[in-house]
Formats: sequence, structure tokens, C-alpha cells
Amino acid sequence: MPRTAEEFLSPPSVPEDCYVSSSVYTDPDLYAEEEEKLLRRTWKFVCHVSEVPNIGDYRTHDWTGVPLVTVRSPDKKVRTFVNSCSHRGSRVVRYPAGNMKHMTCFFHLWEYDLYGNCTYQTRDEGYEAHGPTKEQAGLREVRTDTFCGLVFMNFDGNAAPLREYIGETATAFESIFGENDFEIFHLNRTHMKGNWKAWFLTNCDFYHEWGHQVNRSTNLTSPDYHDRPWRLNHAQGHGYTARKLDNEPFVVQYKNYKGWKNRDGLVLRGLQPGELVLTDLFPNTSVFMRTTCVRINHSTPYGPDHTVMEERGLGIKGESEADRRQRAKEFTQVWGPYSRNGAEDVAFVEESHRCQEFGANKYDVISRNEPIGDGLQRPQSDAYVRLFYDKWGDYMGRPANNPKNLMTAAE
Amino acid sequence: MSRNAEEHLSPPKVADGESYIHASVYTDPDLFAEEEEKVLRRTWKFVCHISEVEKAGDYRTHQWTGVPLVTIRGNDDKVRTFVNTCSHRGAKIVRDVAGNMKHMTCFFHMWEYDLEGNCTYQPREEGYEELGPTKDDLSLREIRTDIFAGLIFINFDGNAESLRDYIGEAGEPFEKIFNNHELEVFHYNQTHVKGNWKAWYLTNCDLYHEWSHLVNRTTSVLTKGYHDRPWRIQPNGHGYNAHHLDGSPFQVNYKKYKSWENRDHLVFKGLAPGEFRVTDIFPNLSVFFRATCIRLNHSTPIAPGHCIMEERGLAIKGESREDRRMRTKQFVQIWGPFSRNASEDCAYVEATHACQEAGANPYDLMSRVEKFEDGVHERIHSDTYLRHFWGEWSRLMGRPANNPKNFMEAAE
Amino acid sequence: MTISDDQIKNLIYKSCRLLDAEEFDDYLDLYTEDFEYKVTNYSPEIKSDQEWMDANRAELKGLLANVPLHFRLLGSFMRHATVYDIERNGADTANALTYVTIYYTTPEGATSVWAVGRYHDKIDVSGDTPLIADRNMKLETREVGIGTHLPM
Amino acid sequence: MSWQQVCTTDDVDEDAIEEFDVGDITLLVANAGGEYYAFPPNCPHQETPLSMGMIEGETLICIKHLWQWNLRTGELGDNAESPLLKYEVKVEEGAVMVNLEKELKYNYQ
Repeated sequence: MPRTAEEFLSPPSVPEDCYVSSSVYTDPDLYAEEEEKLLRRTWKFVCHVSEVPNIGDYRTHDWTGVPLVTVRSPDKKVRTFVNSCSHRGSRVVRYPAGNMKHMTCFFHLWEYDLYGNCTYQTRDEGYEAHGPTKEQAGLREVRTDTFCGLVFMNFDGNAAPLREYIGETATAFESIFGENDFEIFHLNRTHMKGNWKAWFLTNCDFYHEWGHQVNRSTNLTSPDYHDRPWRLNHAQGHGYTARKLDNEPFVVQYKNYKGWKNRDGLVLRGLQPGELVLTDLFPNTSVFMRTTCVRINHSTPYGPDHTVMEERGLGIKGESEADRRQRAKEFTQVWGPYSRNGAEDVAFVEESHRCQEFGANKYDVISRNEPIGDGLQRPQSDAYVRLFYDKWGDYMGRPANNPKNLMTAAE
Repeated sequence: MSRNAEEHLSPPKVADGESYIHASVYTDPDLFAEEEEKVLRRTWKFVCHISEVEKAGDYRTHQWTGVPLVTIRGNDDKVRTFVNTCSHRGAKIVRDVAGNMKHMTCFFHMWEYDLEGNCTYQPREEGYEELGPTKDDLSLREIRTDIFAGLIFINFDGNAESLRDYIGEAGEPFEKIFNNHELEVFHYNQTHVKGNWKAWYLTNCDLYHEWSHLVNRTTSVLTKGYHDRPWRIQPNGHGYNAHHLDGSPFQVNYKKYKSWENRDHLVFKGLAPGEFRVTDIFPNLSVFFRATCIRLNHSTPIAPGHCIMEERGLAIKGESREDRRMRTKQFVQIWGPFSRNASEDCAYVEATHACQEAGANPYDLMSRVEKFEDGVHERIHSDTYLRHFWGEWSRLMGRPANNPKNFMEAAE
Repeated sequence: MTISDDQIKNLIYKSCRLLDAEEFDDYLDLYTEDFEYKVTNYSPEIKSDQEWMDANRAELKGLLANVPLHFRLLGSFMRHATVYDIERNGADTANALTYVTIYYTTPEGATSVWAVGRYHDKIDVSGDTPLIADRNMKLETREVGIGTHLPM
Repeated sequence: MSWQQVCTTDDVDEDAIEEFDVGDITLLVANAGGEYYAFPPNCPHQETPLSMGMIEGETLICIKHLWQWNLRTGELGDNAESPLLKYEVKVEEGAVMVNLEKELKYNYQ
């Protein structure tokens, strides 16, 4: 029986933590609040250390619209600065990546060293009367920390340290990252018309593997697919799926997809042939491992309906050309703009946004429940998505199913 | 030492506690709307050069604060400006950028207006006999227009002082020279800039940024006496710098830039060879002299973070083809979309806006002071004109430029 | 042996490729000793043609030598050209009309059409290889972003 | 290795600066009013190439921040905040000889 307007507009008949109001994806006020209460309060992934190996290597990026530059200073420490000159605010470093000995603002040639100190003011006698002096004109430094070669930053100077923030979820990838000398070999950025949370949650909602031809044939055909429990970090809002209950790896049958072979060679140290380990770090970073390659994927919001997804591929530093080529081949089978799943994931986000944007769909149902024993849930339950929105609610001080009391207020 | 969040967000440590502005003056939509009403529709705004509307019926369409306008020379040789909208149902009447017309026809219902703005024809006029209005009450809204040294200006405020009084002594560096010749526009380009119209205008006024242009470093900053020119601050927010304190002209050394020659030939009457002058007319027009070239540059606001920069080059009417070509060559060396400096200036404004837009840098410093020994005049790399501009802006807005919306008091 | 149309076309295509790659010395070798290079367009605003770049060999050489010192637009240009017409006049010169689309790609990888225009070239075919004696890049596009120092 | 011939006098025009490699040392030779001077390729301030600089009389000017030095006396000119390192130079029958005992480097390198 199709639903009437009235049924359609009232909340789904599921518990309150099992649905979300679509306004979390579209409402500009909530987005502005997110920037303040969530995005500038949590640790944000920047890049992999292999992108800034030498002194002076830098990456520019931005977060909540603020241009930033992350650079390895002469003391080998990786630092992040607001990429804006203290004089008239121009962006200083303009290129996506490179190496620099110092930072020159091209507008009036002011100089900064790689510690953020202002080292040169052109014709500085002009500042004798009113100042500011060089000492008062340093760049704004933003807290930066690295874990397992992943560089993170945090606008909130008082937040808990990065290691503590990741907490027990580190067990999903810490040993593997420790045993392999990773370097980046793939990067793509995709602009999409949709909310940053919708993108992140495609990496956390394994129920949507039904939407991928690859995952249907190589994953869902294996009966033990469902024997991997979600390992949820309730304190920090992270989660991962790795080994099954009997501690055996879940092995992906890549050969089930026409033209592919199983991944028995080039297996990363710490993983078994075909093994799949998927980690999601609140609020927006996923570390996926498919036996021979690692995918780091995160989303940068530019507005409620505009997100840039950034995707990195990690291989082994110094491996032969042939090995690297095979690893890259396997990476781009599943991930990347010309892969089997890349376009599909972006389409899922954009098509959902298309409806949420105009209120065509008021709610997002996340009520799947698949217990596996001693309080754990199977991968295709919505357990993690519920945890994500529980955490979102904590930071925002608003329930995700009714963030602006839409239901009580006259809609 | 780098700065922490608290230092970064608190006002810069400048001795007078004032020589900075709050970046919201460039990005805040409310301030932008208020500016339109209190600044942009209260001051004289440059439209074009008289050579662009030379004969009766020659017109030029443009817009100011979003209002479509048309400036046209009437049959009585008088230059007028009208709001470019039909009195019937408001369609834009004149849609071309420039041209000549005997009268103005609204394409929508074929209403006609003459060059003095009178409504002269309505199809099936009998339809208005019962309820009116009649043609006499339907003429176009005329905007006050006046000319100074061949430059056409308009002012939405009918009660404002005259154009000549408004410009005052700021006309001194260019009025005589403009009147020494019959000039015409030979170069025109406009550039959409992702930045605020004031940021663009103040790039023209901030000579300290000559350090960033390779051309200016080599041909000007290195030239003896470069710093011996005082800023001449004028009322109404204008200012100019031309001669040194001792009255001698500043002559640019163009041959210091690889493959260029000095500008000793084709110099405008009243200028010395190689002479450089710049006049900044509040709120948005800069008049540049580079010996053989005249540049008129102004910025039209579209939105807080979007403006259109318009650039005109003036030359002598009727000069020989060779002279015109040499003058053009020298103009496009420095100005125009393929010149050495233009893309650099646009990049500065856009790079600055990229940070201010997101609050990455809440303040904009203007604390440079370089006084002459007389303790009165200030050298050209001082920020004295920037302080003067923002003083005038604050006066018209009734808001301090360093804290326009009481950000500092209100919880940020 | 007279110079074929194909040789003229290859000369014009090579001029685009070398400029894309910013191999300025080789680019200048494609021109005769006293060539003239212009970028022009028609401005409806002032109802006249106008020149936005006008350079001879010494001036273009000076510009291209200084480009690295200038503060430049980041990203890259890619010129796509198609020679539409070659017309011989006498044994020594030919005129070529080439349609050009210039794509601009930001460092972040976003590509857009920067400008479209036409090369009006006078080609010197008196030697054994063709050389450009005169180039007028007549632009159709007049809004060219923040502008550039480079010839088109 | 000490005195080496780097170039001949007519390799460097008046008021010009040319770059030369001798072994693995890269250096510049400038001709300021007929006098020859040799110094490291980059500016003492930062890595701006001095080969792009300008010669005015006896003064060398770096093109970025317009730091200036008197080549003959080594005196700091306008804007300069640190000295220019110079190699010993002597001209013998048209050959420009430079004492390359030790490659000169600035502390920021």
C-alpha cells in the first residue's frame, strides 16, 4: 500500500535512534554549527607522511574553508599553519604540493620560516612607529600529530591527543602499518553534489555492498561474509570490521568477477591472501585494506551540498616497477574515478541528495539490526551508522532524528 | 614564534590601536548592502570617457549597485544618464553594450522614449485614456550626470555637492594634461575578479605592493628618488602622488626591464619623459600616467566577493598609425589581460579574498608609517592613503572599519 | 622544392605544442628574424579593434626570459588548433587561418575553456623549412580570467 | 685545486652576469665596468638566482628583494642585510682566473 502524504511526512515507525532527519544533510544552519562544534573540534586527516618526507616538503589543503599548509620543518616535525599572511591576509603558499625553504608572500614579499616565524618585512622601518614587529606577525599554527604515518590536525588546541582520540580502533591497522613501509602512489579528488556525512557513511554502510556488482559477486557470495562483527569504539565514534568471530580472515573471491584473479601475491605483511579489513574514523576518514593495497579516503565539505572526496592509494616504498604496476592495477579495479565502484558510490550520494535537497525524502532509515552474539552486530547491520549519529548528536547537542525540533514545530 | 588561536583572533598589536581593518568589510553581505545605500549611491561614480559618447545618440550601457543604466548624448549635445528600465513593465530597454540610436524603443510593448528621456509613443494609446497614466508622467528616471576633464561621472544623490567640488584639488595631477589634448579610448578590457571591489581599488592605492611586480622593482623601486614622493591626501577620500617633495617629476627607468626602451617619445604635453603619476578618486577610480600612456581603472561591485575591474587606455585622437601603435605597445606592456602586471594584481586580490572569505585572517594591516623629515608629509610606501580611504568609508558608513559590527564586543 | 601544406600545418601545430610545454627558445626558432606577434580582438564597448599584445623578436624574447621571475597564474594551458585554410600568394609567402581553442587546467586538475580565437598567420615559405613571419591571434573571447603573461 | 680558468674576458659582456661550472662548483662571473668578479649563484638572503640580477656601475642588485652590494668594496648597499661572498679573481691575458680553493656557501643552504 503506498503511503499517504501524512504517513510520508511523519517519522518512520522505528525507534528514535534508528532514523535520521534529512535536514542533517541539507540545512545551512546545521552545517554552520557543524563547522563550529564538530569539524573544528575533532582530528582531521591531512595526508600520509610519504607526501612530506623531506624537510621543506609541503601540502596545501583547507578545512571549513580555511586555507592551510602542512610542512615538515627543519627539526623534522610536521607542522600546519593557516595559509594566510599576517600582513593583509593573502594566501601565501599556492601550489597543491612541493618543497620550499621558506614561505614568501608574493603580495609584499614578507617572509616566514618553516616554523611560522615572520623573518622578513619588506622596508621594515615603516613599522617602527605602529608595529607590528616581526615577532608579533608569525603565522597561526594549528595542532598537528601523526599516527601510523597518518598526519592529522585539530583546530581545537584543548582536544585529547590523537593517539587517545583513535583509541582501541588502532588495533585494526596499527600493526599492518607498522610492518609495511608505505608510500603514496595514487591520489584523486572528486567534487560531488551531496553532504560530507552522506559520503563518509557510504564507507560505513556495508549493506550498500548490494549496490556494487563487484561486491555482490566477490563478497556476498561467500557465506562467511556475515561472520565478521562490527568492532565499535563507543567512546570516540570509530568502528571497524576485520577478522571473523573465529579470528579467521574474511577472504574476498576476486576471481568471481569476470576477468579478475584472486589476490594471492603481493600480500601486505600482516594480512592473509584475499583478506579485507575496513576501518572508519569519526568524523570523515576511512582506511580500507584489500590484501595488496591500502585506500585512505576522506571528505572535505564546502557547504551542506558540496563535498570533495579525496582518495589516496598506498603501496610499498622501493618495490619493483612490476610489483607497483600490479598493485596499482588492483587498486584501480575497485577504487578511483575509472574503477568499478568509484562512480557508483558518488552516484549513491548524489541521487540521495537529489531527493533530500527538496524535502522529497524527510527521513533516512538506519534501523538494520543483525546481532551475532555477545552484543556484537554483523557487518550489514546499521550499528556503526547509529553510533556515528549518536556521536554527531553529542558534539552538536541535537538529536539527529529531530535536530531542529522539526517534528514538534509546525512543519 | 607562530601565533595560537587566541592571538590570531585578537586585534593586531598596533601602537595606535586603529591602523587595521576587520576583514568583514570585504565579506559581510549586510555591510555590502549598507555600502550600496550609504557610499555607492552618495558619491560620484565614473562611467566612461566622453569619446565613447561622441555624437548625438551615442550611448553606453552600464550598471551601478545592480541598477541597469544608460548614458547617452542628446541631440542638444548634453550627456545624460537614465535608469535603463521601461516605465511600463520595467524591462531593460537598451540591451547592447554601446552604439548609436535616434530614440529608445522598449522591445516588450514597443513604447518609445526620446534622447531626453521623455516617453514619446505608446501603441494603442487609447487604452490608457480611462485610467492613465499619460506619456508625460512616464518619462525615464534621470540620474545626475556631470563631466570633469572629459571623464563622465554620475551620482544617485541629487543633493550631493557638484562633481568639481567633489574632486577638488585631486584633479590637479590630470585635469590640465587631459585638456591639453583631444583624447579617445583605444583600449578596453574588463575582468571578473573573485574579490571585493574595495580590495581591487586599494591594490591600485597600495604602492607598497610595487615590491611584488618584477616590472616595478626593476624600473621604479630601484630608481633614485623613488621614495622621495609624498602622498598628497585630499578631502572626500581622494589622494594622489606625482612630483617629489622638491617638485621634480618621478621618471620611471623602463629600459631596466629586459628588451624595453625608456619612454622619451610621444609623451603627453605636461608630463616629463618617463613620468609616473597616480590619482585615486574615492570610492573606486584610479587615473594612471606612464609618460606615453593614460590608464583609467575602476571596480564595479557585483557581490561582496565579486567585482568587475574595467580598464581603459586613452590616446591622442588623430595621431598617426605608427604613433598609435607605439603608444599601444607600451600600454599593453604593463596593463591589459596579457600584460606583465595585470594578472599579478588580480591574483593578489583573489588570494587575499580566498583567506578572508573563510575568516582565515580576520584582520588587514595598514600600520606602515614613513614620514619625511618635515614630520608632515608621508612617503609613498606608507599606508597613509589606506587609512584615509577607510576614514572616509567609516565616516559615510557611520561604522569603524576595524570593528564595523562590534565583533570585538559580541561573542565571536 | 616547394613547401607543402602539411609542412605549414605541422609548423603551426608545433608552435602550439612548444608553447604548451613552455619551450620558449625552440618556439622562437619557428619565427623569421623580424616577425611581428600580436594578440588582438574587437571590443564592442569601444566599437573598435584593439591590441592586447604586440611584440617583435627582442620583446617576445625579453618577455619569455622574464616569465619565470614573474608571479604567475598557476596551472597549465593546452592549445588545440585546426588549420582551416592555407592560401598561397607568390612563391615566398602563404597565409594560414587556424582555429584555436585554449584549455586551462588548475593545479587541482579542473579544466575549463580559457579562450577561443583564430591565428591569422603569414608564413615565409621561401626557405627549405617554413617559418612564421607574422602572427595575429584574433581572440573571440575577451574575458580571460585573471589574464596571463604568456602569448597565446 | 686553487686557481682555475673559469672563462675568458669576452665571455662576459659589460654589465652582464654569466653562470659557469668548474668541476662540481657552480659560480657566477660578473663584468662591472670592465672589472671581473666571481660569487656563488644564489643570493645571500635566499635562493633567488643572482644570474637574473642586475649590474649598475659597481653595484650588484638581486632582483627579488633588491638587496645590493658594491662588488669592488663588498660594502652592503640598499636593503642588503648580509654580505655577498666573493671568490678571489685575477685576469691574465684575457683569461678570468678564480681561486676555487673552497666552494663558498651561505648558512641557509
